[in-house]
Amino acid sequence: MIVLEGLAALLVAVGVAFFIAGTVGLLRFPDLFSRLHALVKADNLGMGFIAAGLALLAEDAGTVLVIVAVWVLALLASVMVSHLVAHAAVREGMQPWRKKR
Amino acid sequence: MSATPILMAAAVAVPLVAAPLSLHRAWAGAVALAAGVGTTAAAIGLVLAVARDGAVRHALGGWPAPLGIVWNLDGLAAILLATAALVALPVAVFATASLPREHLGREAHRFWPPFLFLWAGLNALFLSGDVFNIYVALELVSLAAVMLVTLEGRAAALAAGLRYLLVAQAGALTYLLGVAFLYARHGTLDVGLLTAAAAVGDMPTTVAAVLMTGGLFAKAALFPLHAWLPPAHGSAPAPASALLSGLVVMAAAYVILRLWFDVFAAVGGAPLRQGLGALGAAGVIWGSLLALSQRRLKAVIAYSTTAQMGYLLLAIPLAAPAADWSADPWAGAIMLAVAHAFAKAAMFLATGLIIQATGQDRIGSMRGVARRMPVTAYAIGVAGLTLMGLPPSGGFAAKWLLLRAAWSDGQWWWVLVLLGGGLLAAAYVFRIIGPAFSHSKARKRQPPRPLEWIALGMAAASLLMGLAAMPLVAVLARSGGGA
Amino acid sequence: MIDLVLLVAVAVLLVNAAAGILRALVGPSAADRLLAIQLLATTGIAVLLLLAEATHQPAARLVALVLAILAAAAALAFVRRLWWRLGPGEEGGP
Amino acid sequence: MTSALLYAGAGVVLFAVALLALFLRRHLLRKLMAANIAGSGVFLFLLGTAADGDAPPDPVPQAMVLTGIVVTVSVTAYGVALLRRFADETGRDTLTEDGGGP
Amino acid sequence: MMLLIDGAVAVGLVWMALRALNARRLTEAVIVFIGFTGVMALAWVRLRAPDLALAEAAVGAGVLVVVLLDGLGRLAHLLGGRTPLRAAAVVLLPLLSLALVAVLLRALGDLPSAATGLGPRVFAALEQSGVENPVTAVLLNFRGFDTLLEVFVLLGAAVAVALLRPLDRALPRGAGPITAGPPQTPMADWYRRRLLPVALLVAVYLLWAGGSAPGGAFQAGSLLAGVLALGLLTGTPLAGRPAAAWAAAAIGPVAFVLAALLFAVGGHGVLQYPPGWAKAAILGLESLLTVSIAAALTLLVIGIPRRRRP
Repeated sequence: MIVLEGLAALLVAVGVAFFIAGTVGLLRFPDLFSRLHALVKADNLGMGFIAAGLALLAEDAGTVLVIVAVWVLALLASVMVSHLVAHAAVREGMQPWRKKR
Repeated sequence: MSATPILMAAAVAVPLVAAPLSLHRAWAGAVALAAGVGTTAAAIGLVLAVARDGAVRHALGGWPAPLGIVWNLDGLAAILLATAALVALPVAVFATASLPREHLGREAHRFWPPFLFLWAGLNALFLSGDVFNIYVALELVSLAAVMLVTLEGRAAALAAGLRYLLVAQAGALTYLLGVAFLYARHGTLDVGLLTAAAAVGDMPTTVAAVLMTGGLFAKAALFPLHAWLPPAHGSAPAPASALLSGLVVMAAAYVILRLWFDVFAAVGGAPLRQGLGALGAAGVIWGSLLALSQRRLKAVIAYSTTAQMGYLLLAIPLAAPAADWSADPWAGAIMLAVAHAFAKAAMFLATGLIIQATGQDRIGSMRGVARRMPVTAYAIGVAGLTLMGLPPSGGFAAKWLLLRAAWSDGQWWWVLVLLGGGLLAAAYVFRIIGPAFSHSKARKRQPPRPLEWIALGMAAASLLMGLAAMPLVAVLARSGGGA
Repeated sequence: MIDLVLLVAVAVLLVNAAAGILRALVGPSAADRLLAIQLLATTGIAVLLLLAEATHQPAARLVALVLAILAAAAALAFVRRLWWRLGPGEEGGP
Repeated sequence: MTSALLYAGAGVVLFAVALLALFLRRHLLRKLMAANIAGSGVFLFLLGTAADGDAPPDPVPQAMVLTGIVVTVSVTAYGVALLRRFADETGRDTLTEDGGGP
Repeated sequence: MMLLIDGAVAVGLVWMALRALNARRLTEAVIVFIGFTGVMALAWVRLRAPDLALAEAAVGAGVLVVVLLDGLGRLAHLLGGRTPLRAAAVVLLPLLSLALVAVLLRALGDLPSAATGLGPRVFAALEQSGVENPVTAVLLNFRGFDTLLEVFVLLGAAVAVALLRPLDRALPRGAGPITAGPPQTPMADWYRRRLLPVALLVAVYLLWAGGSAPGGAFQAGSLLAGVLALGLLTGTPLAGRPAAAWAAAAIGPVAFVLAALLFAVGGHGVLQYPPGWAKAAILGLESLLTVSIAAALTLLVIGIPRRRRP
């Protein structure tokens, strides 16, 4: 039991770390595209770790199902959002950032 | 089980069911008129029931207060239900003939859904004995009222509607915060139980009283929160203005009176009550002065509403503790509200006819009206008698009761307000009616005669109410303070 | 014990989200503000899942589920209804 | 100081701040958002004062808040539609006013 | 720890509200406001009111988002800078506001600390109500009349929006497509197809669970409306006969009020369920109300059509 809880805590902690990484990227990266990249990838990985940790703690299969469903839906939404935003940004003529020489 | 609860349910349910049905373009008018007749029958049945059996309390869903919502049909509720019906039904008949001519054209059926929502909301409000339920009913009323204001969709009407919506929403939420304080303090929402519980009048209860009254001030367009009313009532089609000025404003003011009669009877000392009366007095004077300075016909009448609503607040400082609704100040205020509803509706309908006939909303449009549209001119004049408070009108009887209360209680300063307000009303009514007797060569389109008679009929009702004052007070006495 | 760990995670995520909102305030483009909303949505979902476990409210998972279903609505509405009307110049300034 | 009281206090602050903004702000969309936030403040207050330690809170205020949320959403959506029509008609997004009132 | 989290949520709410009300750009304000509704859902979970959290999440993240962003989009051509404030108001009103906060907090402090509410009475009567979720019992039984009026307010708002069409255009016969917007990517369509069945499943669950667990007609209906709005935004018009949308929006409220009347005529009180029928009646009414709430909210989202270009 204690092992399971320890593992869950570890997974949640890793997930939170990814969230923080995503926010750092969101704040520090130079253009919309890279910020999008940081946010969506890191946060969904973080969400996956947290969901996995919580699934370990779940008492019944129904709970696990709901947690997995939430994660899958959040993942789909992120995919959709990043696709939409990037697509629209390109159409709006937004240029990706390049290192200044 | 007796038929009274069924009648109460019908008074709310009939217009509610009819409202979505009236979305059907072809049925709308017929559905609305049928529903109007049914609702009116229910309202009159309720007055008769109260006069015969006394007040009735009905626990909705079979759950008595505090758990459930209680409908509280006393003399006051019955009189207001009947007032709503007897104003709304003639207005509906008027609207069927006038709206296709007046600006709405082929889209005249758009009037009916808001009309029915409004009526249902008003009836629910008058019956309700629960402060939260009153909030929901008020929201339904306000929503329908904004719909009526914006019916024609012109820019001025849309602006007035937006302002009205925002003020009404701010008022509703302020009222709701007061309800939250009451519930947190006393653990009930029922008006009767709150009356018993709030007898202490402590800090949270006082804050609740101020919040709820303030919110209702905005909804009732009472001074100093009246600025939204004239543009809103002035830019609606005539039948809509008649309902808004006659009934909607009265409904919010009624809630103030109901709350201060019952729940807040022990709240605040003389200063708070005198302050409310002073705001009412200021509204009477300021509203009348603004009415005097308007150029548009409808604006004069709309500002007059602000002034007339001010009188209702005078009941609060004049009321003796533990009186019933038939006591002079309360009966006077209620009678004034009812007489005003008929008079103001008549005035808006009559001016609507004049504006149609001349195509202009100006005081100058009144020229020559006495000769060409004598019935309409009479309607305005007769309704004006009530606003001025001249005998034998309902306005006179009402002011007489208020005067008597002020005099016998030694609060002579309110007597000055009553007399001064009457004089100012005389001034703005004569300003409208005066030009009617002058000659004018301007051509006027003659409106349909029956419409003129509807306006005159409602004006006559406000006049004759003064003669029926005693029976009215007798029905009001059928209250028993929530028993 | 594990409950406390989860609650600490909630607290850290909330602070993290607050930092993310700065992006909404800084911009510079309207799309950047939208990214902050997306961060908030993802964080909210994670926080709800954590709270459901830590405070023993299974219903909070349902709230997370509802949020996850509607998570793309803001972005969709933004891209389809707003952005193309704003035009690039409108929000592109500092 | 309990958590619930914290939320009730936040509700009061939200209400007052939003009511102020409702009067001060000129843009109509902002006014509508202010009305919404004021509503949220009232709702928080209702539930914050109804909570009772770790027991489930009083269901009556919960039902009141649910009703209030529905009403607020209805009014907000109508307000936005009204504003859109107004803007279509006039090309403006504020009310001209001589002062006073929202 | 809990107090820390609650403090963060409460402070966050006030901060976001201030940003939404005072941010320089309207876009920024709207986006922060959307975040605000999300944090409200967190607050409801913390206050142990999952029914409200569900409602706030379903409405705030769905219908409200689309209404506000769409409204903002239609006003986009008007977006100006900061509008100047009236000088006298800037000084006086904030002071009044501060005074209001002080008085209200003072009164809040004077409230009795022990719960005085109706909770015990609700739980005592729960067995006779026909449902096990106390909030549903209050909404559909003890205080059913509030809900009855409330669903008519929602229907009325949908009607009101429809009546906003210019006079030279007939009343809408129903829900048309939202056509404005850039060309659609196939991916959005793919996403919508996956999402719709999941949302339907969850909505049915919320409706069915509402009797015994958090959830109910409004939560389910607003979730459905949110997903329908999302679907409309992917560029898919709503199928079906237009008048059907209005019939769907009206059927729940009308059934509710007719039931109230029929029970009264049948010898029970107004809105009083006949003994033994409460559970069935509530479930039936809730199902119809879910359909109506979803339809009415969708009609609200669709709103008035764009102005015809002159």
